[in-house]
Amino acid sequence: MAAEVKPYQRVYKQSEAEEEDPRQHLMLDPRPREEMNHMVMEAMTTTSRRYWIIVGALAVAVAVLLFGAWGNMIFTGMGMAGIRRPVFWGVFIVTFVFWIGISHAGTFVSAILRVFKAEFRRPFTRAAELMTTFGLAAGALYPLIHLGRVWVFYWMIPYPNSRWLWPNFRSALVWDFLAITTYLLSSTIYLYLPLIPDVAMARDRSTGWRHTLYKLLALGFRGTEAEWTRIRKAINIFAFAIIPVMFSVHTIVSWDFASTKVVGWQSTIFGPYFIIGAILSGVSAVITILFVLRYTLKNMDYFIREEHFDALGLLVLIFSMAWAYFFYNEYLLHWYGGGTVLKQLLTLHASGPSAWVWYLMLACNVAVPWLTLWNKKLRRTPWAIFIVSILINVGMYAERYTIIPLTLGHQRFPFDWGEYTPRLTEISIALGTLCLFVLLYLLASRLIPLIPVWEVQEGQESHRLRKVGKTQVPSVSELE
Amino acid sequence: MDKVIALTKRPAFRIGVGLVLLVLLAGAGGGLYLTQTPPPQPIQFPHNLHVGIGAQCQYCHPGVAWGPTAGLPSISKCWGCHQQVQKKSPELEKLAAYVSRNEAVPWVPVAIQPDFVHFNHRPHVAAGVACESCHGDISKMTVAEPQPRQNMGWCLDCHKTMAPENFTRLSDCSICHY
Amino acid sequence: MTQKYTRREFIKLSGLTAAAAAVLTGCGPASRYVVRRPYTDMPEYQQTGLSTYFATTCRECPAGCGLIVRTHEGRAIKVEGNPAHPVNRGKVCSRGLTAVQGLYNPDRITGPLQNGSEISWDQAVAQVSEALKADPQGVAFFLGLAPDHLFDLVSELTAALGAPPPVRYGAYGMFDARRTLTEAAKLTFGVPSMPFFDLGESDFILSFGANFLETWVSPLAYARGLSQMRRGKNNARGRLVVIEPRQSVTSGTADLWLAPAPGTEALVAAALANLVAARLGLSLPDDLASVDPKEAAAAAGIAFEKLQEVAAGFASARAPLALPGGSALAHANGLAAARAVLVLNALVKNLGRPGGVFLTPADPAASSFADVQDLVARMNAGKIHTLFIHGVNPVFELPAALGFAAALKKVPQVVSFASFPDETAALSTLVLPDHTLLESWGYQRTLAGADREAYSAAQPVVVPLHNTRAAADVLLSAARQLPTLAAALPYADEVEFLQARLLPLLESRKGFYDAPEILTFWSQWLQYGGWWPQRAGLEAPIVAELYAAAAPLTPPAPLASGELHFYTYPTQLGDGSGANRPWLQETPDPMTTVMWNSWVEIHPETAAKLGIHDDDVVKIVSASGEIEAVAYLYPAIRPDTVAVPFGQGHSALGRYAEGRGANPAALLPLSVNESGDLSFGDTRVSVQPTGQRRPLSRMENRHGVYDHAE
Amino acid sequence: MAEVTEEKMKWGMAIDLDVCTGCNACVTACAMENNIPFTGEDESGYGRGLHWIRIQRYWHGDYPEIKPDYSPMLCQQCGNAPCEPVCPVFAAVHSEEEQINLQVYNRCIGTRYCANNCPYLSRVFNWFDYEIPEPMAYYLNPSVTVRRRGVMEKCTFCVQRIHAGQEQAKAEGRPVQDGDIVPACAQACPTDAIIFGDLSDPQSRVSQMARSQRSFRQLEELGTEPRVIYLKGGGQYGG
Repeated sequence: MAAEVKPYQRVYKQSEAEEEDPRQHLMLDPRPREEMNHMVMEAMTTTSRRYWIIVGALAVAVAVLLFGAWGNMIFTGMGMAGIRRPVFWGVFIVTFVFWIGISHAGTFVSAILRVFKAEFRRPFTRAAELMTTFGLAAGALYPLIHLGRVWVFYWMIPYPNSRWLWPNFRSALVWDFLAITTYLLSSTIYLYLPLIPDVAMARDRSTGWRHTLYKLLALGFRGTEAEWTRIRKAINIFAFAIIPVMFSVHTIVSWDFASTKVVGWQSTIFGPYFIIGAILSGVSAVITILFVLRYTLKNMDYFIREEHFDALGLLVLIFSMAWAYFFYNEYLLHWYGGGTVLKQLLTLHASGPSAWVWYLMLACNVAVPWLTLWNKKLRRTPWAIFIVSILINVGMYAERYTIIPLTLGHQRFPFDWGEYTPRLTEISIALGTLCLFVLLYLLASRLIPLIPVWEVQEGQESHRLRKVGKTQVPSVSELE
Repeated sequence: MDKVIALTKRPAFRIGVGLVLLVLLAGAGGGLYLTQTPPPQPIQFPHNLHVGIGAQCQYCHPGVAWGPTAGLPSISKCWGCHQQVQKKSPELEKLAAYVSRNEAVPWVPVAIQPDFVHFNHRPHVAAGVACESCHGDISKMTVAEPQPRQNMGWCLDCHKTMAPENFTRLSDCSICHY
Repeated sequence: MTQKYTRREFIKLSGLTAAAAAVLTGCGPASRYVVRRPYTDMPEYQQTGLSTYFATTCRECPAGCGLIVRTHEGRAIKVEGNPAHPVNRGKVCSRGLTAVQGLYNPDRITGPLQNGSEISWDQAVAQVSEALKADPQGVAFFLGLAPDHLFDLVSELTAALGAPPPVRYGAYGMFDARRTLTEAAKLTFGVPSMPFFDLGESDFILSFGANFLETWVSPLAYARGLSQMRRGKNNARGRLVVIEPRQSVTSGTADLWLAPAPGTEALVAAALANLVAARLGLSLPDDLASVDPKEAAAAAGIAFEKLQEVAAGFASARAPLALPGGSALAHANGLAAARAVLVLNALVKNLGRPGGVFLTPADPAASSFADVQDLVARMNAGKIHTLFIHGVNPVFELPAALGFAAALKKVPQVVSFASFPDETAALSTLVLPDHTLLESWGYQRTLAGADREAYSAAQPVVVPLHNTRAAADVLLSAARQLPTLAAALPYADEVEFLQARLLPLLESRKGFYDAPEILTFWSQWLQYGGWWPQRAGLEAPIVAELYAAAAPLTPPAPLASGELHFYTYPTQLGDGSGANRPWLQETPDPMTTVMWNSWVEIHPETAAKLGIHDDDVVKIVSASGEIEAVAYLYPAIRPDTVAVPFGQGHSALGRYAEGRGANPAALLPLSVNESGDLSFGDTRVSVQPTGQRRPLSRMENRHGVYDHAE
Repeated sequence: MAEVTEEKMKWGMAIDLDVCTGCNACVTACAMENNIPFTGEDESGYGRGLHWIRIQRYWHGDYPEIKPDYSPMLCQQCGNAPCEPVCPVFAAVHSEEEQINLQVYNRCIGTRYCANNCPYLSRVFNWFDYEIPEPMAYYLNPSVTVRRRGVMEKCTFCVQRIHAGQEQAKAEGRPVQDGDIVPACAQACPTDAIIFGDLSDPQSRVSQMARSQRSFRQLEELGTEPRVIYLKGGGQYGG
């Protein structure tokens, strides 16, 4: 078992070794500016045959699994999915919530850690922000996919029309629609602002179409002091502004459920519970992505180091505990205060035909991180923490699955209880959006600098090793 | 990628794209125009002439007084007058042919609502709405012509201006949609 | 001359029309032929966009309920009940409602067929006329159960021809054991009549297996009676006690359900008669008095205290009433059971009183199963050269052991008048499709569902959809080609025959409307949907031979090991002819909520013993045959009994019926009781799991429905 | 012609469970009146039948004292309906005039949110375009829109009949009387267990039944203000 406590000495030795070599910290391992620029440019421009095969395969997968299945469903009917009375929402909404959850990664890692000046964030803010945007892009498809008549989706948009009709602003779905579009817009801007200096760097080091593209994106950024001041200010404003948007988005997603009359959904704790769950899954997904980047992209082992996995692993552990707290809170109060139907429902979650989903959720979200992530060595073992991060996202998917179809299936009239089985179409569409996400990420990895070079350099410049007595102590100077 | 960019700069490409857009636009415009033109009728019935000599709408379309549909006149109703009237025009000969074959005239309905709109003539006629308010100035048409922009806002607008005191009822969705 | 009777042709101008609630629109000038007329040339009673309503008679079962059919632009839209009709008073059941799905069924036979290939009606009529010319003893008619105009016409025809009278039988008669009931009425009251039971005025109903809410005799009339009884006078709610081995809709609605072992209903009735007689201080005939109530209760597996409770309630009620139903009568001792039940009524002196038993007007008696056996014997002996079949699907409805399909092969000319390609039509040499009920003329005597003598009128509400022709017209045209018959049947067509038959009604002057001559009478007859007297009134029975010797009251033999009682009952699919109505299939069965299939009801304890789980496919084997069907663990059936609904298991009848479920007729024996009715209640079966599983399509959740906390 | 001014109606239904036999005639009647498509064995078994009214049957007790308990379940036409606020496009909307819940098929975009939020589970969804082979489509009721795939539908209290009844009364210059308007289920119900009428008229049959001591409403504790009133069965008559 991973929980087995290793001899204390070894741990001690390791921390000793860490002290011995401060250069294992990225911030204390500076390289010349030009070399770093070159490393990032190289990572961006190097493509292998394998890369194009994967991109091609993913493109086909997106076309077939996502758009093919979706198109077929549009022309045939929603019945292609396994949803039924009383489970009117199934895998589509589960996956929707999942992607919206994933999209919390970027904002959390980038904005909150930026605001709190957590230095370890520097090399992977961009990777996380990209996850936000692409996760949202994948997730935002679902409100369309799950519509029975997607061809009239624009009726949800407020615009003056000949019918004298507006959307119903009392509906949580309209809030959702507005919140997601706001978040998509603001997270894209937030991705773009810190990108400008890097794009400018790339512009100066590329030719051909890349040069044209980067010239366009860099908006004429030359790196003058005035430009730096303004971009820093803009990033700062956005970092603060996007945090409430992020909280509101997942709160509103939770209100889709919490504001209804569905037994098991009516819960005042759903807002924070969903946010914690989203951050848990988002941060785990960042670990997953960083692992993949480190081993597939050139020069990444310099930027993404064990210390980053270590720090993110700690975050995951903390959020897993917070999630457990919310889960316990919600469960306990439902158990004590809930009526007959709610008790029946909780019993069925834990012992019904789909109880394995419930146990999978608890195992992946609580047992796995608690048993592994306290261990620093494990946290610093990339493949191990990669597996844990995947398991947590499986657990979070199971959580949403429990909350949506398994709860809808057992409502107030036992006569009408119904078991839901996902069908090929919805599984295919769910996988299709995963492929879409990966495809977008793969393409983006060759189009924009995945490492915010200026941020890393800024960090390295502000870090110094100072000798205090016998030991060397890293010190950070404030730049702003 | 560079090749693609170069391709987009060639005039032939740009003209081609322009042509495709033009065709699409023309198609859309033509489709819209077609929905607004009267459909071909078996007989070029001159409404203007009949209204001109003082025939009342309800003489041939009596259904408005008691039900949802106005109805179309039977050949016996047409013939009731026209066997007395000279029949020199080719259109009247067509009518005579239908009568001699004892066949109904396959009129094509013009003023139709979609399936999910339940319109009833009777209350409108009872409330004193003139036929021209919806069907246009029939005295200037030969065959009936579709009226443009008869959409939901148009219905609601009239309901609101004509009977503001009854607007709660007249704007109830179920008045038309069920 | 002949005025034309018109219907507007259907055109696609839907969507902008709303219905008007004009009930009982007159039906235009009295006439007989329906013709298509163009949309713009409408009859004066029809307005564009407004619906027209026509009164007619339901023929989905033999009860003869009155219908009002809404038609719109020449299409039949919706079946509604005729509020004036004495049988159903504006109500209508699932079967009647789906009549339009019969009319517009995509699998109808569209024209006359000979051995599967199309022929003209002239050829068809010539063939029929040819058949009527041959030896009259070799001509046989097999008609459905409804006492309608066609039966009268055929009776006239066979009498004129010198052929044997028509056999009139069907699954309903089999399941209700109607002959046993009329025989018992003859035994007790001296009149072989189908009694009418006045449920509405009663306050204590004791039903022995009469599933009068679903299929028994006249379900709508009796359901209305139950409603009146329950709502009671001055809030005095009446009570319903049902005694039958398997819980049906009727016993589910009952205040008390007692489940006797199948075959012991006669004993229970006799025991109750003893207890009631003791309470009222009356004496009983010897054969009934010899039954010991305690022993009878033990034999039936019912607590004696329960019987005492029922007897006390029955004896002390203001207007008690006992009903003899099919599942009690379809046993070897069925006649004794029926008599015991009628004696129960006689004991409490409810004969001819409100809330009691009445005699219905003399009704041509339906045939018994023994008569059908006789017909089959003649077919097998090669004595029949032409068999006409109308309104019944014997290959499907009769027990497979009877061998009707095999016997059909021995008949050179089998003429089927079926509207749908059913199992019998598939084996017929000549198929001459009749109109469906919404396209045809006719009348029907209403069967024991009305508190007065009533004739129900049928008229076409739409133009015949296909190249079909009324069976009566076919027979009349054929008869006209034979000089002997032409004189005996001097009717030009079906309508003339109907009018001739209605003349006595007009002359009796008993109806609620009067007319100087037949055409005026005819138009009112069509407008009101029939003829009946203004006031209720039926003959009161007189106990002629209460103490006469009766049928023996032998209890059934005990079950052998591994044996179970077998029970079958008609559902909303009726005699099976409803199986091609998709909405009848999709309407859940009231008790099991199963749709689109048949099932085997097994008590959960029995199933556990046999190793059978819910939705397992099981094999049921009787002495006569075997079927496979899906198990439904049914908590409201005796543990020693299994039940299979009747109506599914078609091998023909179109896309909605074919290859669905199982036909329990394969299991039924050929034994008959004293009155000649099939004693299918005595069937014994064994049940084995097959190891397969096939979830039934049901509306209920399999786990949620048992004693949930409210 | 003077139009009769109408009072605000509150359509309501009373279902007397004491005389309801669970026969399902209402289910068929509703389907035939409202153009409800049939879905076939597999689909209906998978909870995709489009029954606007269904009869819930629970079992009470154990053999031999077992008894089914029927409860016809249909849209309760809530005064405070959970389905209405959640619809993003006002397809599920309250009729101020008739005081019923409307489902506007041509506005519905098929989010199915209303169906999740209906505590009575009385909404059904058109999972497909259901094929009705020729000529069976001839019996379709022209007064009721035929729904296409992807829209929600539910019991309308036969609003087409309500409008027809009002229209008829108006044309005849008289107020609507109790019993003029009958939905298909109540019309068919063999035991008259279903009574329909105006709850705002204290003299109407439905109002009288609603005042019965046996009356209760389904899931009343949710505050949905159902307009369908149930009368307890099993002989539990109040004093």
